[in-house]
Amino acid sequence: MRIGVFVCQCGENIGRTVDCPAVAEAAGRFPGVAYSVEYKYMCSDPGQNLIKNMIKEKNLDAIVVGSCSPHMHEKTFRKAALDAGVNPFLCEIANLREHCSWVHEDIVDATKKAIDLVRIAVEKVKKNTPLTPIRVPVTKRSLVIGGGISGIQAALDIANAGFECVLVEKEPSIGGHMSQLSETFPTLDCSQCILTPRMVEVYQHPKIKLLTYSEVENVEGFIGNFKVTIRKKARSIDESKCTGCGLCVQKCPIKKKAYNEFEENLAHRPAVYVPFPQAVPNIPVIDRTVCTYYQTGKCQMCVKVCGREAIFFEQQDEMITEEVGSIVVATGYKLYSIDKKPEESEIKGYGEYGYGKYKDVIDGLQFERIASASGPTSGEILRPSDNKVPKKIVFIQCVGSRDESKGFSYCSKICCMYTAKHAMLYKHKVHDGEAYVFYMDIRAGGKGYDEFVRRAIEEDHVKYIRGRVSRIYEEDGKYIVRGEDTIAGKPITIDADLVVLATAMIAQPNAVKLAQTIGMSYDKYGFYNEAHPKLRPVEVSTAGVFLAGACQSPKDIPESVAMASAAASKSLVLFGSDFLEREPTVAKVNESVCAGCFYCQKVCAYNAIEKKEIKDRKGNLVKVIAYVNSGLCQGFGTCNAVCPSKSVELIGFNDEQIYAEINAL
Amino acid sequence: MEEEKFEPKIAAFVCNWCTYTGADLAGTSRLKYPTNVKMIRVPCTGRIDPVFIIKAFEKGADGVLISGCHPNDCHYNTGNFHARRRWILFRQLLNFVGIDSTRLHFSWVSASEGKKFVDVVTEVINKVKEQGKFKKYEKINKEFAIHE
Amino acid sequence: MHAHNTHVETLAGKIEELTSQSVMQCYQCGKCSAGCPVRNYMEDSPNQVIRYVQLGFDDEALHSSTPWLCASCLTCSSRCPQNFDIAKFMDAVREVALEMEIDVKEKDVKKFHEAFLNQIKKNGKAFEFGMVREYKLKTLNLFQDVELFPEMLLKGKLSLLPHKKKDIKHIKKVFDEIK
Amino acid sequence: MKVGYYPGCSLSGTGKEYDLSIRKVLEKLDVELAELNDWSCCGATSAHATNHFLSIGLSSLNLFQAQKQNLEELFAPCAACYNRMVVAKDELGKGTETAKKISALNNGESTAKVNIINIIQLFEKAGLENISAKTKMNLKGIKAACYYGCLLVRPFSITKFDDAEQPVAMEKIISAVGAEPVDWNYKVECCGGAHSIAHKEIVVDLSKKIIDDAVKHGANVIIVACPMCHSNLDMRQRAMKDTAAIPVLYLSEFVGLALGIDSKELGMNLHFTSTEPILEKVLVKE
Ligand SMILES: Cc1cc2nc3c(=O)[nH]c(=O)nc-3n(C[C@H](O)[C@H](O)[C@H](O)COP(=O)(O)OP(=O)(O)OC[C@H]3O[C@@H](n4cnc5c(N)ncnc54)[C@H](O)[C@@H]3O)c2cc1C
Ligand SMILES: Cc1cc2nc3c(=O)[nH]c(=O)nc-3n(C[C@H](O)[C@H](O)[C@H](O)COP(=O)(O)OP(=O)(O)OC[C@H]3O[C@@H](n4cnc5c(N)ncnc54)[C@H](O)[C@@H]3O)c2cc1C
Ligand code: SF4
Ligand code: SF4
Ligand code: SF4
Ligand code: SF4
Ligand code: SF4
Ligand code: SF4
Ligand code: SF4
Ligand code: SF4
Repeated sequence: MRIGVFVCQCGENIGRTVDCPAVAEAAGRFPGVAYSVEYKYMCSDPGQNLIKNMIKEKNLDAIVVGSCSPHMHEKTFRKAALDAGVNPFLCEIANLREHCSWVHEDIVDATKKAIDLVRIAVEKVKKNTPLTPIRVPVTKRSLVIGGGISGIQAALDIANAGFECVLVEKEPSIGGHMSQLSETFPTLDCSQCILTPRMVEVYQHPKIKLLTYSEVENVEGFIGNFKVTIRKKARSIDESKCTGCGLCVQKCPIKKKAYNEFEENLAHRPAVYVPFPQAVPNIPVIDRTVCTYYQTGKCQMCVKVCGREAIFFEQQDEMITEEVGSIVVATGYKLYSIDKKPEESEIKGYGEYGYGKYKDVIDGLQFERIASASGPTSGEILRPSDNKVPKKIVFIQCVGSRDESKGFSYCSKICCMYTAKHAMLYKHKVHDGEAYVFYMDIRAGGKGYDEFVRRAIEEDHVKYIRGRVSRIYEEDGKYIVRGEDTIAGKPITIDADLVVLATAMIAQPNAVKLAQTIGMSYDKYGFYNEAHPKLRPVEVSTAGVFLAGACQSPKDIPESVAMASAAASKSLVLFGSDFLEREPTVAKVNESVCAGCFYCQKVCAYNAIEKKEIKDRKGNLVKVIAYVNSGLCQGFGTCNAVCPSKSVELIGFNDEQIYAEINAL
Repeated sequence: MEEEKFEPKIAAFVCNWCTYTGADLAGTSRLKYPTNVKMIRVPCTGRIDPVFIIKAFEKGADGVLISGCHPNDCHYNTGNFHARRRWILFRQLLNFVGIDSTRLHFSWVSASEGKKFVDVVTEVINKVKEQGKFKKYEKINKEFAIHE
Repeated sequence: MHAHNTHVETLAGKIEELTSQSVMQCYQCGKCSAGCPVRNYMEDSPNQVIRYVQLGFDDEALHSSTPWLCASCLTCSSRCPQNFDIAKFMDAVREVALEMEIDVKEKDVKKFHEAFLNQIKKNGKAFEFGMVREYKLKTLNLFQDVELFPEMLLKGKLSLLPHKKKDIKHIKKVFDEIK
Repeated sequence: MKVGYYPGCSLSGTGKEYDLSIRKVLEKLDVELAELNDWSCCGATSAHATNHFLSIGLSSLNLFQAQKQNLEELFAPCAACYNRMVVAKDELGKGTETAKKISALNNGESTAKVNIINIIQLFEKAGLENISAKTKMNLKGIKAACYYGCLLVRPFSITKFDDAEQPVAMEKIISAVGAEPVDWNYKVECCGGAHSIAHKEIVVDLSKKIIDDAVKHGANVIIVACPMCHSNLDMRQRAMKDTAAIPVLYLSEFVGLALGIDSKELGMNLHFTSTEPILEKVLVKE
């Protein structure tokens, strides 16, 4: 074999701590290496041309590139090899940047290690064999999980491009948090007014299959070929008969037993309910935990009034399977709230603010409902305890976020903006009122955002005080807010009528479970991880799965929508071809030695190992051996590790190849 | 003194999706750790055959680190479960062939845990430094280990 | 204020040594000051004292009355979002100030602590009467609280002789260590 | 039940009645106290305020003494002592430089195993049901403001006791004996603590706010669990202008009253602010 070694300096990135000429020189002396060279930027066009030219000129049949992580440029260099006529799988990468120059400081040691890394790669490539990528067909349908603005946008983009889409929403209606908002920054347009038409469009779109009150239970398969099981929870209403007349809702005698989740518990709802008037679909559900019929067997008032005989008490959850080629995850966020604190969470709460104790210490979404024209106060700013107009209102930012001790250390990104919006909405409605905002920094980095905050300060005279509040307590119907103005260096006490805490956006409580179902990674807070923070922000490391919206990190609506469209277009890229090429790193059974013990079958998580009957020429069964369905095999190689007779090998990572690496250590 | 100069050789078998990427992140974040460790990338910890480890010791490693995704986060759903189940048995095997099983380290490092990767690697290196050079590999029953 | 302190031996460094926490942890949110019960008696707020140390204005921190007015109530430490133990920080500032023999503003507080500790050193237990007597002599605050004494004596709350620890050598050892 | 007892310096002086009432009440509740032999001062505020080593060192002496006596549990009635000892134990456990130095002074003794408890935890151990069952008096008309002060609940990361901001453990005891705890705002505000002598004006000011808030919320008694809080709230009432007099009782005195112990035996005649108004409200159970 004639191997070429190409050592990249990455400008200064590798060159600063690794003596690249020395590495190239040492590599040139490895057995089997016919040529070695170093260059400033291997991934640049001249760099790639260097590789291609040398392959031809020096008659190379395998190459090793010492550069950045294979996760970065393996594809680039495999392509260069292919262009020059070398099988792309005869190209190996030695990670000299992420695993060497960037993590070490001593030039001598780092250079020594770099030489070792190149040697390991050279030994590996010697054992590589030419491979051809596997072609699999693509199912040109998509699954979108979560029906907030992100999911809605992604579904519409995919459907409008002409592909089918299944939209799964766990609540009875789509709309997500945006449907709860009053007006939206930075333009102050009405949230419902811009959202409702989109929700209706989803409902009516011939290419969108909408499954509300449903959850994804299981995901099998892989990019281009996912098989998804969805649980459609029983609404206790026959969707095909219900006309959404709302009579059942009006007549249900249970009025006060359940809090209205949509109104953030500021109001009650009946046992049979539609989450909000503009809900899509406009079909009620029965909350079995409070309905008299389910509790005692009596009532049935709804049955009596429903002219369509749509009430269906015996309805059961239904399992639906869908085959799709891509998945867009758009499950959004939850607001940090002490009442709904996620189980086993580390959150310690804000006892010093009386959060959870005082009715008039509320969170951001509760304020949205109070400010909303369709909310419990019809848009009048009234405080929950006594329905009076608050004359002094205090907003506190960074509650639950940027707080190592009681919450989460990240910045929740949008609360500076929504607080400015809240203060502004308040001032617009209560002209003689006073609004104070306690903040640590104002983070308003978006188009028109800082101008928006300045408007709140300059035009609406909202008083911004830089400092965190330490304590709130009630005294004679007022809330005594004790803070410190760290700019003036003076303590400050405000007797407020209403306090709004700008609590953090946090991950959905079931986020981790869904991640595990799909096979996505997530950060320590439960937000989903993108494949690359800069270059692949809407993909996850599992191919064919894309992210949109606040499930990835706190986001506002414009960002969520942009990300949704990006995720949709990534799906569409996939649907652009009928077949998909996959890495040929799959398992293969050596039929002549396989003993048919099927240990391998037990450990294969993808059901890729099947039984194959070997018959002699007369048709008599000789033996039953293992066979790998390469369409299903994902190539993680446990079969290889457990096979007692080493009859199954993982191509690209077989024993021989790994031993070669170990030997070179 | 000889002890002080001893620079151990650590072989790390890491899965492509979590720990290898976590190590990438350590690099991208410019965190620092000693050069003693060299990584062999496998698709999943489930791919790791116990024999690899014996081989590594035989080839002069003073310590071995195995690191993959956290339980439940395996890129391949259950690969790392199989791996873990087998390790329990494997430790006994190691002792049997005369390798001090405390030289074998396991950890979970996810793609987002660059800092943890550095901590783990540094800790393993320090531990092995304390233990000193691994000298027993001559004793290993070669027949058992060879699979070439 | 003075220019940046360029000594290697900065106050920040000493405090980190004494408390195992870096003053850089503090992000100056002011929550500590906002909840401090004695904030209104302080010239510098607690977070300002931390700020002085962060920036190397060591003299300002060492001469500030704030650490001496701090009542060690731990309100700040228990609420700091950055898990910075401010009370411990204040302890350390005082400790360094004493060590450097800074002429502290709050002399009475300093004298009170000295008087208190002297009693422990002598008796192994706090002896209120002895302590108050010493404190009064030190501060010449002879008449403060005299109205309370007769009643205290009557109620048996002020004993004129100290309760003594029998075996006092361990106490001595601890005190010897800090000389 | 047997528990180690570290009275601390104040309990033989200003906090005399705390000691008296504790001993009486625990006798009734069948809790035996084993006083720590030849204990010494924990160093209080003055030690940690001026020298970290001194404060940990002084407190540790008592922890090691407890170890010598094989005590599993050490009860420290004074909130400040409790706090200092819990903190010292934590530091020893962490094996810091200070801890190492202290260990060297104490024959290599390095960690303290003894569990340090405050008076609320002691009553919890004795059993609220037990206390309830033994209650002889009717305390129905009594509205109690439970004052925790600073040091009982903080720092939460070390004390791990109740909620640092909205504690309720003391209220549960008050309810168990049939009195009514009031909801008020100054439960965990500081009274000025050790500044009583050097800065009397601060202490009077802060304590006045506490008392005013308790009165405002309808309390007719304040319950404390610390001799320093007691002397600041009880003794300093005379120096406060425009403040209604309100009795300040130790938790042990209050429970003692409920169990039917004579107020004099509990030392309630030793207070500076008269306890008569509260005694009038204590009725025999029918
Ligand atoms: C108080 C407040 C005020 C705000 N004001 C503004 C503003 O003025 N302007 C602005 O731009 N942004 C504002 N925002 C931000 C805005 O709410 C978000 O940017 C936006 O809602 C994110 O949309 P999303 O679709 O990603 O998530 P979500 O709106 O949270 O939608 C996620 C959907 O997925 C569903 N779901 C979750 N898990 C599952 C599952 N496992 N299976 C199926 N379905 C699931 C949920 O039920 C929900 O319907 C505000 C936020 C808050 C808290
Ligand atoms: C000092 C500095 C540091 C930064 N550091 C970071 C960082 O650490 N991390 C990070 O994420 N971001 C960083 N950024 C931001 C980053 O540079 C931008 O986000 C990114 O470059 C934007 O890419 P773009 O393609 O939109 O625009 P550009 O990079 O500006 O590319 C626009 C291209 O369009 C060409 N063009 C312009 N007009 C025409 C025309 N009429 N016809 C044809 N071609 C045209 C231009 O020549 C140019 O090549 C930094 C920016 C600055 C200024
Ligand atoms: S190939 Fe990788 S290491 Fe080389 S210049 Fe490009 S990015 Fe840098
Ligand atoms: S279930 Fe019947 S009554 Fe209720 S909304 Fe539907 S059609 Fe109307
Ligand atoms: S049966 Fe249930 S849902 Fe129907 S009206 Fe009665 S309580 Fe309401
Ligand atoms: S966005 Fe503003 S309010 Fe929200 S966490 Fe960040 S800085 Fe605090
Ligand atoms: S484990 Fe090996 S021998 Fe057994 S069936 Fe699978 S491939 Fe054949
Ligand atoms: S590599 Fe083996 S175990 Fe893994 S998916 Fe393929 S056949 Fe199954
Ligand atoms: S509360 Fe903590 S972070 Fe905030 S200013 Fe005080 S010490 Fe600094
Ligand atoms: S410990 Fe000191 S600085 Fe902190 S709140 Fe109490 S008195 Fe103020």
